[in-house]
Amino acid sequence: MSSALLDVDAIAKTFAGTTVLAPTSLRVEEGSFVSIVGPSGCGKSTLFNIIAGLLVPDSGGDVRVSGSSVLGLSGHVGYMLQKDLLVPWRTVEDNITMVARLTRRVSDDDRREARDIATRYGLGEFLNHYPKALSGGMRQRVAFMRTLVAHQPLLLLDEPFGALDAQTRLEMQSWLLNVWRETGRTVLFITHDVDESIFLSDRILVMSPRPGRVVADLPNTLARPRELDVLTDPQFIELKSTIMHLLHSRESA
Amino acid sequence: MSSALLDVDAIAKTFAGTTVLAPTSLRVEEGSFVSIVGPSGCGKSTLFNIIAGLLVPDSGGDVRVSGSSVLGLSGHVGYMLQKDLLVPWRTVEDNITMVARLTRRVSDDDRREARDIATRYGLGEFLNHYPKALSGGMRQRVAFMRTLVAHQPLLLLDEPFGALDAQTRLEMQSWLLNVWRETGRTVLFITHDVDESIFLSDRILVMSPRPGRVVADLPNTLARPRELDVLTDPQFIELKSTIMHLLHSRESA
Amino acid sequence: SSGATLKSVTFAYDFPGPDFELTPVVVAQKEGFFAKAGLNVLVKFPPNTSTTTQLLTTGAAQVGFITTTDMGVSVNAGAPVVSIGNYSMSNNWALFAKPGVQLNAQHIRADLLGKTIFSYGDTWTEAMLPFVLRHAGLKLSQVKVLTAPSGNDLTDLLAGKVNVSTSTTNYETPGFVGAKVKGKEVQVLGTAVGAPNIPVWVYATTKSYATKNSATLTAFMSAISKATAWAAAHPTLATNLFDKTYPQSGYTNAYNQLGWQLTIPFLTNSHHQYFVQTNAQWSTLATALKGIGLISKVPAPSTYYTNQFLPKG
Amino acid sequence: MKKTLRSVLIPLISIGIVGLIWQLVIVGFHVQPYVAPKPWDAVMAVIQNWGLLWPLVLGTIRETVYGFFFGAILGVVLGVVMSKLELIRRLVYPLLVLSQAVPIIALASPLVLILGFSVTPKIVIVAWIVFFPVTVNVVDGLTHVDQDLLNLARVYGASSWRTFTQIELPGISTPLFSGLKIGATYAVGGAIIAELVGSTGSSLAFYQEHASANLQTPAVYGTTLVMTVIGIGWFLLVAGVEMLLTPWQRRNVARRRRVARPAADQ
Amino acid sequence: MKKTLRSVLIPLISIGIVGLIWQLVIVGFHVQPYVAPKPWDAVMAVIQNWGLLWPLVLGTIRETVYGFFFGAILGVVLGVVMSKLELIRRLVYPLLVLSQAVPIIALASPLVLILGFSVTPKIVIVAWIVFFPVTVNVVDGLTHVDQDLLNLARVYGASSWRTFTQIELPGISTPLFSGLKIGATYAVGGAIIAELVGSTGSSLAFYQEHASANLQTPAVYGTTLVMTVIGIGWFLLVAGVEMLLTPWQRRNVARRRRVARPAADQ
Ligand SMILES: Nc1ncnc2c1ncn2[C@@H]1O[C@H](COP(=O)(O)OP(=O)(O)OP(=O)(O)O)[C@@H](O)[C@H]1O
Ligand SMILES: Nc1ncnc2c1ncn2[C@@H]1O[C@H](COP(=O)(O)OP(=O)(O)OP(=O)(O)O)[C@@H](O)[C@H]1O
Ligand SMILES: [Mg+2]
Ligand SMILES: [Mg+2]
Repeated sequence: MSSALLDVDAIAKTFAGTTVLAPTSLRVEEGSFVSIVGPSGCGKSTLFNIIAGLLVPDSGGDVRVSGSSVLGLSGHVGYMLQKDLLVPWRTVEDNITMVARLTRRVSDDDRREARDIATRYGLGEFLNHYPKALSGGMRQRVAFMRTLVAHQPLLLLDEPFGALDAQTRLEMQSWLLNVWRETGRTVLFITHDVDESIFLSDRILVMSPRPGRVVADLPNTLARPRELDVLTDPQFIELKSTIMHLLHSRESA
Repeated sequence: MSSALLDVDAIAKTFAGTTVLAPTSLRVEEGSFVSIVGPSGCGKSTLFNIIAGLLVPDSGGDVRVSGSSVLGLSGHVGYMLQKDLLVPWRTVEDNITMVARLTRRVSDDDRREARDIATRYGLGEFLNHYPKALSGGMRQRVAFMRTLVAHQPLLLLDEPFGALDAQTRLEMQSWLLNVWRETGRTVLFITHDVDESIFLSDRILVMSPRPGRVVADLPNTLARPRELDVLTDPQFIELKSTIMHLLHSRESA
Repeated sequence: SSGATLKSVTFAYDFPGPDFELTPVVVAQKEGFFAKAGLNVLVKFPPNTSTTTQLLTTGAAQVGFITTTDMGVSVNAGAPVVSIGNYSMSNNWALFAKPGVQLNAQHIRADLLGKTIFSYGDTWTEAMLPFVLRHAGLKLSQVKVLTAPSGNDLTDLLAGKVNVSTSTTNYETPGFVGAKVKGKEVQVLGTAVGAPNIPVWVYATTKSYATKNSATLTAFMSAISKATAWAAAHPTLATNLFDKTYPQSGYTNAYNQLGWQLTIPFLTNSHHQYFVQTNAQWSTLATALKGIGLISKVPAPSTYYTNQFLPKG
Repeated sequence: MKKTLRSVLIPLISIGIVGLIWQLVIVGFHVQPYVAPKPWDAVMAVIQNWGLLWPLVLGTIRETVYGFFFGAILGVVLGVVMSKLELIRRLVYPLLVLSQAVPIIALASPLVLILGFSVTPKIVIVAWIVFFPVTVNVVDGLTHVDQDLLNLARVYGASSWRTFTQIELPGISTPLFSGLKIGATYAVGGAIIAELVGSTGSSLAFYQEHASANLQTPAVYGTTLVMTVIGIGWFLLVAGVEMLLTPWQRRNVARRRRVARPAADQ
Repeated sequence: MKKTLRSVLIPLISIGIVGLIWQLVIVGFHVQPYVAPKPWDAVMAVIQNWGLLWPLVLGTIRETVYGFFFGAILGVVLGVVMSKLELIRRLVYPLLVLSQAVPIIALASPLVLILGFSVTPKIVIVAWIVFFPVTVNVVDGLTHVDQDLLNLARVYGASSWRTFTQIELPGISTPLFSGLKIGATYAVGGAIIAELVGSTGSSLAFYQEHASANLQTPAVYGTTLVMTVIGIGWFLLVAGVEMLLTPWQRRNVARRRRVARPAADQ
């Protein structure tokens, strides 16, 4: 038994004869921030779906959270899916408190929290808007807020900031880092932005093209807190070029 | 009368009392590649929707294509919406030929073209898949292919590569540039990736936060074809910092 | 004679489907009585039990088969119809109880007091029931009348849901037999408990058709007269003929046999006459209908009928 | 205000047009009053006999209302159960189709035999007619609820009940209300058929049947008018409730900040 | 293969169970044969009279099929027109509700008077019953078709017809088929009512009506069985067509590369 919060053990997934995810193992220590990068269609979202209990992997593997198997179980992660999956019949405020609404009674505190963060991050005027009246980036922020206020110790974030402009993205990133640091949560983070992956995480997992598997597990020891000037740090640049190289060498993989 | 292909003249949009787009004018010369960057919710997609004829702007403005007004008309642009709007009941191949299917009889040539580009850009094994069995990045690529094979002289692309990894994104970018160069099309391109906007375009329009308006119209004279090393070109770096500055100064805007 | 020279007459029945009371018409068709009279008679069934008058007045049919109560209300409503001959000569409407249950003309009051009486809601029952109640010394509130136009009286009766059902003997009895219940049915004729002895069904036409087609109607009544006599004389053959004509009617031969046999006695009066109508029957009926508020005024009995087309002799 | 006026006026106009055509046919083809009445005579027949009709109308409305509610609830419950349990769906679906393929009259008689001549069998018959379109629409609706939204509920371990109230029920609002509107429209017809199969005392159906047997065509058509008005009213009521309960279908912004906690959140 | 077997077996089992319960009730409660027959007697009544019944059954099926097709087409056309033209919708909807709120019997009689006793009024009545659930579902479905997909069609200036065939029709497949399945189920019942009102002599409905007057309960219930089988068969047919026409609902990958151009693309 290890002390890893999440222990993915030889998980594979085949859809109708096509192997999408080759047997993949990974361990995530409690409190760490791990990014996953990899080419489109390599099985990143599939991996998240399996961890979250939405998909059942091919037999043989196992997923353990805090040591106990959660294969096919759910309720143990906060998961922001790749689609900004807002509930069309709920306003922004109600979408942010949706997780509470799905699991227990929504309290006044929940509401207050939702209103607070929505106001803090630029959606204060849109609390009563339905999702269809939001821009793409606004939808993504609402989905992100919903995931954060679920207060789960393990967060799976699938390209959470893909539709955000640089400035808003920075705000969200620093908010996420704050929450992560202050509440000791564990984060698994899919992104296509290599800078982002280095900027945020302790470890970066690089996946191969379909059938996906982890081809590199790169520790990132850049000191925290990291400011924007970290982008010019030699260690950063080296790490980035390693990752880029791994990603670009895919034809030969 | 000007020789601009697209002439947006004092377009504004108000939703239920809230002005989303301040009166905005812009001209796009035939054959040029113009990027638009701006904070989330500033009205970029709204502007595209108005140009494409999906939304009617507040009275007073006008949109002209090749000199004639197209206000509230449609059929004059190829438009890739921000959502990867695939048709759930069509396979990948049939989604790519969807525009033909919507306007005329689908020819064998259409089919062949669809199969060719899908195969060339990594979707050859998925020609008969329905969209629900695709990854986020694959969906986005299908939507992009559909827009390109519509063969419209004026293309509106709303964050077409947001869900793609670096390598795939590069492939798509160079494909787009090839098509643009070879067929003399005109491209209006929304992106949150400032690097991308500089890498691709002749001009970059920077928009202010809601209510959006164009705060800067920056020509980009970097020589083409641009290789990846352009990222370190001083002109590039200067342009990038100008844009970043404009975007970050939004609080004071 | 060949078909081309025959005069076409459409005959509208009183019920949406065929049953044994149609036997005389079938016999007249199949045994050639109509043809010999120069007629080609086509049978038409109405969409529901109250449309025969409308079939006649709209010209969709020329001769019809209807209850005398329907005649009463039709004339009252201004429909130009006229009865040209009784089908039955007396009133075989009766009250029925489940076999083995007490129902007797002598103590009808006790037998009906507080009981549930089934009615299809037909005008005839509505007209007759007040006579019976008055005879029994009962008020309407002292019995429970169940009206079920789409119900089935026999099932309700046998299942014990109602105590008394109302119908005519020729329809109710074969039903009982078909149900194979033990014991003989218990019935009390309406005429034994105060109901007037007037005919239930008549042949009718419109006034304008009667004026312009006197010969045709005479021929029709003459043929029907012969056919009725033949059918009464050869009940088994006649019923078989009916069954052959309407094999898909859903009725069994046994039902039709019994039904027709039970009909025969009601077709003639005490003078062994068919068809002949009287002022008395119509004024009694009209008075009864006025009594229950179905018609607004009692017209002269001659408004309703004519005997002019009856076969002579 | 103007919109409400229009949504009331236009249907009235269309009913007016029907009345006009009716009037023209009667006059133009010299239709005799005992065949079909003029529209105004039919209306008058209702007004003049209103004292007599009113309790009958009330009776029919009562059967319609109760029957509709039981049918709607049964329809939703059956639909939910069938969409959740494949085996139950396969077992029960043929029976449901059976229940509707059988002519109502054929069913009504045994039902009256079992339940007696009270109001109960009528409510049962109305419910019997109402539940089916609701069930079919709920089953088909639930099997096509957005899988991603269901996944959202699953991720957070939402109970079946909360998944149902928060995701599935609002997710099928359109087909559910389609089914309810169809059911609402049928409810009156069902009540009328049920009344024909047996009533002690009077009923609207029997009033009409009686008028028909007595060639009182104004009363016959007048009664039909009354039944129709009940039906349209009931349909409009359901359509109105749909408008009220699904604001996100028509609005971009919720009407106002809610102060009290809505019941759905409990 | 195994799946097909299951999808046939389970409904049969459920029908078997109903038969068993029916048998138990008859025997257990000593129900007399004139009230209700044993199931096997009902089946025998069908088998023994099959020669007589078969042409009647064929007649009913014919009315059902024609009526269903006309009704379905009318339902879709009306639904489309009403969803496109607000004014038409407001004008016509009350009339549609009216058409269904009026008891069919009340309508059937005048119809038969007008159209005569041919097969026509029966087809009209079946169509009359079938179109309504289709229309309601199509109208509600079309007002909720994915706006983004419609925008896609608009961007490229697709004609109304292509927008309809390519986007709207597949987009409403679920509610459309719900409506069709409801209609299919009602079609037999409608044909039976129509036969009762407008047959010259021989029809399945009359066969039953008279068997009922005869108290031949095995024949009555047997006929009901036959009607039900027609109804279930028709329902299954529509459900099967739905399966065939909407492969994307169940599959991740289209069955195979198409060689011939499908008709929908023309
Ligand atoms: N139907 C609507 N009703 C009300 N507000 C709307 C509606 N549609 C869009 N908006 C608002 O208009 C603003 C601009 O939206 P738009 O989608 O154009 O932004 P954008 O610049 O594309 O942002 P992003 O980068 O996030 O996609 C947003 O604030 C949005 O909430
Ligand atoms: N239901 C399914 N049936 C068949 N194939 C599927 C299904 N779901 C996913 N796939 C395939 O699995 C592969 C991996 O998909 P996944 O969504 O995990 O990719 P991803 O790494 O998240 O890609 P992206 O970066 O584009 O989001 C893809 O090739 C996809 O087509
Ligand atoms: Mg993904
Ligand atoms: Mg946008």
